[in-house]
Amino acid sequence: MQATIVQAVNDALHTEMGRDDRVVVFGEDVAESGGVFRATDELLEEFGSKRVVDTPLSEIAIVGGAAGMAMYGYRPVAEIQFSGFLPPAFDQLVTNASRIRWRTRGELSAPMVVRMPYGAGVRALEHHSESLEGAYAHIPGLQVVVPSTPADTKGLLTAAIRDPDPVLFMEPKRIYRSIREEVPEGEHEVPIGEAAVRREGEDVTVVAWGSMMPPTLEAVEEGGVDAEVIDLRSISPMDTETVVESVKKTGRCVVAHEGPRTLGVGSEIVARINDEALMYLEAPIERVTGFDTPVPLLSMEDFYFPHPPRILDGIEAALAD
Amino acid sequence: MQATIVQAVNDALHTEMGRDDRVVVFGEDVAESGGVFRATDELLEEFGSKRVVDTPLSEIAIVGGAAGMAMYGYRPVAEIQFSGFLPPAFDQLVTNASRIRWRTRGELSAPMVVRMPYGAGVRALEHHSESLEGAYAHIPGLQVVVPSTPADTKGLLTAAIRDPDPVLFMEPKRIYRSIREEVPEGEHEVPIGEAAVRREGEDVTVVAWGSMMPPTLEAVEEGGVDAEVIDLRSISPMDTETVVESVKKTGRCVVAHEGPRTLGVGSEIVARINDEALMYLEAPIERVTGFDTPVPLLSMEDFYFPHPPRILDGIEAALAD
Amino acid sequence: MSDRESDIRAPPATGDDGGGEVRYLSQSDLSVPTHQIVAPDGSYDERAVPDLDDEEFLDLYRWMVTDRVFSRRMVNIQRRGELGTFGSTRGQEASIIGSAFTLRPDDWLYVGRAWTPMFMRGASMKDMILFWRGIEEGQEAFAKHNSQIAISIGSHLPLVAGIAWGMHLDDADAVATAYLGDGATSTGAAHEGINLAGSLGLPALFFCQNNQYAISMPYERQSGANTIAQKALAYGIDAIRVDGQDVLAVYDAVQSARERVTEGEPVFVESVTYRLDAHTTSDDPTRYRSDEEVEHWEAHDPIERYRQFLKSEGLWSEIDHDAVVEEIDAEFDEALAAANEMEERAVSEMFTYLYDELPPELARQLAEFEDLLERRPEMYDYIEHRPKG
Amino acid sequence: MSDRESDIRAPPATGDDGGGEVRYLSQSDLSVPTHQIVAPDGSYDERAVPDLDDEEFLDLYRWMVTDRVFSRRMVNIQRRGELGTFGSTRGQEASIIGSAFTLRPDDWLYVGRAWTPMFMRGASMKDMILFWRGIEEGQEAFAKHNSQIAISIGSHLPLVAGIAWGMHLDDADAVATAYLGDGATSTGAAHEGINLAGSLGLPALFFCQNNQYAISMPYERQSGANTIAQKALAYGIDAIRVDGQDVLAVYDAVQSARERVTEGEPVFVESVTYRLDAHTTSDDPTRYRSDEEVEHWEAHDPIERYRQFLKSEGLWSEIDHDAVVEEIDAEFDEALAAANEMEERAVSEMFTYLYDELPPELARQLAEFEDLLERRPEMYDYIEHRPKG
Ligand SMILES: Cc1ncc(C[n+]2csc(CCOP(=O)(O)OP(=O)(O)O)c2C)c(N)n1
Ligand SMILES: Cc1ncc(C[n+]2csc(CCOP(=O)(O)OP(=O)(O)O)c2C)c(N)n1
Ligand SMILES: [Mg+2]
Ligand SMILES: [Mg+2]
Repeated sequence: MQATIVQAVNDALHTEMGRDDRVVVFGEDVAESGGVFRATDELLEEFGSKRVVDTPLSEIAIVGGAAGMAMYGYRPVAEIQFSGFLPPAFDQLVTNASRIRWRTRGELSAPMVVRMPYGAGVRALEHHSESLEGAYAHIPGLQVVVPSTPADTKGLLTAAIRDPDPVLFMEPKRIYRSIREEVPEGEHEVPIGEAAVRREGEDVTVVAWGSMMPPTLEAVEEGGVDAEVIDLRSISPMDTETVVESVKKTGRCVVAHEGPRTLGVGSEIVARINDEALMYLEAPIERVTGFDTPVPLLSMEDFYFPHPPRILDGIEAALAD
Repeated sequence: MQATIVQAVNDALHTEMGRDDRVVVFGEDVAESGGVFRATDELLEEFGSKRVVDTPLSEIAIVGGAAGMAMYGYRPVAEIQFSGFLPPAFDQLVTNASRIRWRTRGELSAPMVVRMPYGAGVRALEHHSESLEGAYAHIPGLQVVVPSTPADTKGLLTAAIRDPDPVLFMEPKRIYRSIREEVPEGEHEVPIGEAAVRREGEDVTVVAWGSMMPPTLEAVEEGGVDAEVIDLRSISPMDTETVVESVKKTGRCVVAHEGPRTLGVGSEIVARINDEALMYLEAPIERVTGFDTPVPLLSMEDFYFPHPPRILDGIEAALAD
Repeated sequence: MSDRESDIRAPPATGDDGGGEVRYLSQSDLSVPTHQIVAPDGSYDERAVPDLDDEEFLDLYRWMVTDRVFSRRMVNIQRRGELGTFGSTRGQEASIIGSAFTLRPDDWLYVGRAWTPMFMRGASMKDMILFWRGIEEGQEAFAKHNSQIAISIGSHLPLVAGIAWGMHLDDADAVATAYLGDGATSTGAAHEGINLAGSLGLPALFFCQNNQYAISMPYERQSGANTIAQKALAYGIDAIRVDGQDVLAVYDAVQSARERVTEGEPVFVESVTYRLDAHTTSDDPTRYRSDEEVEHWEAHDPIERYRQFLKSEGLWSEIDHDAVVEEIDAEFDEALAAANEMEERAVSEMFTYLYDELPPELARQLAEFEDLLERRPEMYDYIEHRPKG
Repeated sequence: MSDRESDIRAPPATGDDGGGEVRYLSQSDLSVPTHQIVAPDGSYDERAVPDLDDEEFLDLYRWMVTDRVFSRRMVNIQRRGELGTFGSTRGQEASIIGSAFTLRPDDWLYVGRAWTPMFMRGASMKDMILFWRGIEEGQEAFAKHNSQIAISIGSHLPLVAGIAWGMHLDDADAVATAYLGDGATSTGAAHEGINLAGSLGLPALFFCQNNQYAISMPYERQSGANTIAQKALAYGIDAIRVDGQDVLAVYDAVQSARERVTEGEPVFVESVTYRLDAHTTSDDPTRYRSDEEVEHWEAHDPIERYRQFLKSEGLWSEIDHDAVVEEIDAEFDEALAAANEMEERAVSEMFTYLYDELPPELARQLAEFEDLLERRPEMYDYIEHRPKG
């Protein structure tokens, strides 16, 4: 079936709710109205008001409630309406969700998913544009997954729902509807923790994820560069091996992401390449990222996140020396 | 005067409250009882119950309240009792404190300090041992400062209180009382954003901060290494130049910190060295850090944070290749 | 402890139930009156009318119409693509104007769904258009009048408590006011902010517009509490519940509340109202509420009700409604034209307002970016600099 | 909206105050009864005594004594350096035991200051010693009995709401119970968790021990609310306030509450009690409260009061108090000995319980660390492996 990313989210939820009646979907405006992006459309109609629930406006209760429900044996898939509204629940991630298994030495666990649209570029208000995966992936015990294609979205969300541990599932809302591709019908799972090589190449390795994938591929195309393009997909756990092997081959690397540069995921990738492939590097790794500022309000937000020329500039810098 | 770190905190608060009556201290148990570590001892007696205030058990209100009070014109110094209890207030840091100036284009600002003891090793319960500076330093607009000596503690806390923008001041509680040194009487300011070279050397650069400084210096001593030891002091803004210049000289680098490795501050240091001094590196930079797990409960917490032999091991690895 | 002054705190509570059945404290035992002055049918008791002069009565009307016209125009330009998004306040005019009319310039104000109060405090329609177009100068302008708009729901309550705390330290003759919605009451931030004000006795005024919905979520499911006013009991704060379609009642209630607040007691006001339009221009309310319900509330139009009052008072003749609307439309036209004049801003704006002094890393990022924009003008193929949101 | 069932939500509130003065809803109008069965002087009304058999009456006593002895012993071994820190429950025995006595094995329980309930549910004193020694096996053992201890104050309330939500989905014949302190009520997490339970109608029981202090902060300054029970009105949840020094009243109240909860209505119970010892062994309470106050509460010892009751009922003769204490002391000795047997644990424990499957980076960190420990045995000069906390 042909689907966009947001349709793939919806399809994964339909499929998994149909397969496993422990899966419960909740969040603000997800039931009656089907979600502000319609990601949860028709779930209420199909699965009823016990399994598809509108919650009060309370992110702490949504994330902490999901952890409790998961401990009890259900498979909650909670929605945070925009990534800018996850910070109120940061403590529930750090203090509870990520630690249930660890704290009880495996006696209990929290198989839960928190999904949320992230990123700038849809002309929304302040706080609707954040990409703070750098902070979330720093939390031990929390998995962070970011798909970039409709098929992966379905496959990774499915894997996240089935995963025995908590997953933060960040959906690239700027490209929610801009890509349409064939998505497998029925069950479809893509393993967490495995990067995808989107394009093989010899001269430079380019790592990106989520909404940075289309501009990254465009930059490579545009520049006519023989780049190996890796879609990281899982931020945590990270598929270090795929990245490192590629860099060993190319000797050059660029990381493109939307979040702030300092302590962004790009820094961690640089650090891991340093650990395992430093002596293969022929040039500094280029980080093409959002700036160390909040995302500007909508009139200037386009300046904030990397576009193909900026990514290409990074690639050329990596190729230069 | 001879003082420990916690005494230096107290001294800075006394001095600054005496100098500027806009300075107000509050938090849980800071007034009547003088703080669980006595960091705010005698402030109530000296400055009265209007300027030294016990708050309800509410970290969101403490941090957000400090931002509001700062916007209004005061200079709040709020205490979070242990760093593990800052996550509930993460949103007030991300959404408010760090953005007041930016959001209002300088019309308002939030000159506030949030101070808190951080780190493991004092045999406390779960959540009392965190070092999440990696997540906080990722927040644009928030300064993060970590002293390691009594004199710096006084000087940096003074600078933080006087700074026109918000500062998260992380106090290394494991060494709160273990170091005693001469601390200048009266006003004493150490600028934020400048690292200190604790020891000059030629063979390897070792970067650490806070409670990692004593074991780092011990490791260097123990190993008889000609290391340049840098106390970063400010995590954000970071004194990249001092680190980079040193690495250009030594060609080798080790970063030691207590927080989790993935997306810890060590990654950012590696990334910045990559940006500016990659071609000077003769070996991979070693990150000697806490693990990507929560800090174990007290019976095993000593395993978690780096000790001199582990740091020395990192130094020797950096020197090996 | 009921005796908050006793030296030794109260002994183990003495049984006032004589050892009988377990007795529940229940909201069903609570009677929460709703303040109203002008009834839906337009009738009122002369003696209850607030002591305002004719010009003030007329001002209330003009501001309500301003609110309505402004919402209409904004929805309109949004549909034309000249605005990112907008949240209309239609239906809430009495609630918004009646409350904001009581505030003084030294008061601080943090709002959710309420835009005209900014105009009442000196900001311009242009500033508000800029805000909704995502141009930072909007918030800058509001800040000049001790006002701000908070987007993250509930996040401003601790700030307002902190501002009130500052006023308390200052012995300022002013109040810090937070507007919040029914949805906001569920947030931890609101809880902690209001509790702080209650426990320290801060001069904070909480004005909650219960417009029945948080996007699609009806208030009945937002909380088990029948009224929002009763939530104030959790903080030991006094509360007023008021008919939010009755501008005089809202004014009267908030005026009374503001006075108490200046005496050092926070007050919580619940204003029962209704959002007639969509949550924002991106929302489709037909998915979650019936036409019948909306029509029902259309029939309780607050402007209409106030018009009845003005007629009864013989003040209506002093108003040329069409002229008022025309004037506001003209003001809006002018504001829009001025907003459209906005120049593209320098890219450095993204960086320079974050800290008092630009730190080295940020300076480096800015320099790199400026250089890039110069070297790669094709960047502008991807950048929509949106002075119109 | 007071009529939560109406099809079209209530119209703009009709004035029931006849257009008069602004009327405030105030806690001073609230009457919050406190449930008590045995008065401080030991008197009681026969008819109010809960319907328990003799063995159960005696069990209540034994458990209270267990609680007291356990606290005494733990404070003791902490002073000897055999424990990191400990929070004594002395003074709160009636509150803790009366409530926990009502719970069933399928119920879930998340506690703050309350340790004996874990024993009542099947965990051992050894498990509790391990917990306070910072050995993860403690929490593992509690989890086997659907119980956990939360350290971050207030953070467990959303979890408990989530567990109750699971029970609701399951139609389970069980309740999810959260114990919390007076201080915890100020947290945003508690607010959101309780509100969720109230809005969805979840089978959650909130048992708040108002022991008058959050470390040094007296309840009067924790919140402006005179009672904690009244905070339940903010969620539309029914509440009971109970004399926490009267074990029968606590039992009666929570028993009643638990029944209601199983019928699908969350209930909030405030138990008014007092912490006689320090907050934890690291705390010095003389800094913030008077000896006089403590003596006053010592005179309201809950065990003493219950003893009076047992005497009046002719049950006291069935108890050999000294033997009971001796037995508990023996149990503690045994537990301590068993806890002292704890082997040093493998360093891999730090890593292996985080995820179901060890991810590559963590496996790498573990391997590196194990290698290091082998290569550098001097590491152990710095590591105190603390099987005794
Ligand atoms: C913390 C947070 N969560 C979610 C949102 C998304 N959101 C925007 S407005 C809104 C509903 C607000 O309802 P209410 O407080 O009643 O105000 P109203 O819009 O009705 O005026 C939601 C959920 C947000 N802005 N902030
Ligand atoms: C979120 C959080 N903030 C601060 C602390 C430190 N702390 C531990 S116990 C405590 C007081 C708790 O008071 P209360 O809820 O009344 O429980 P009690 O100790 O009286 O049983 C504080 C402030 C904490 N554990 N968690
Ligand atoms: Mg609303
Ligand atoms: Mg307490």
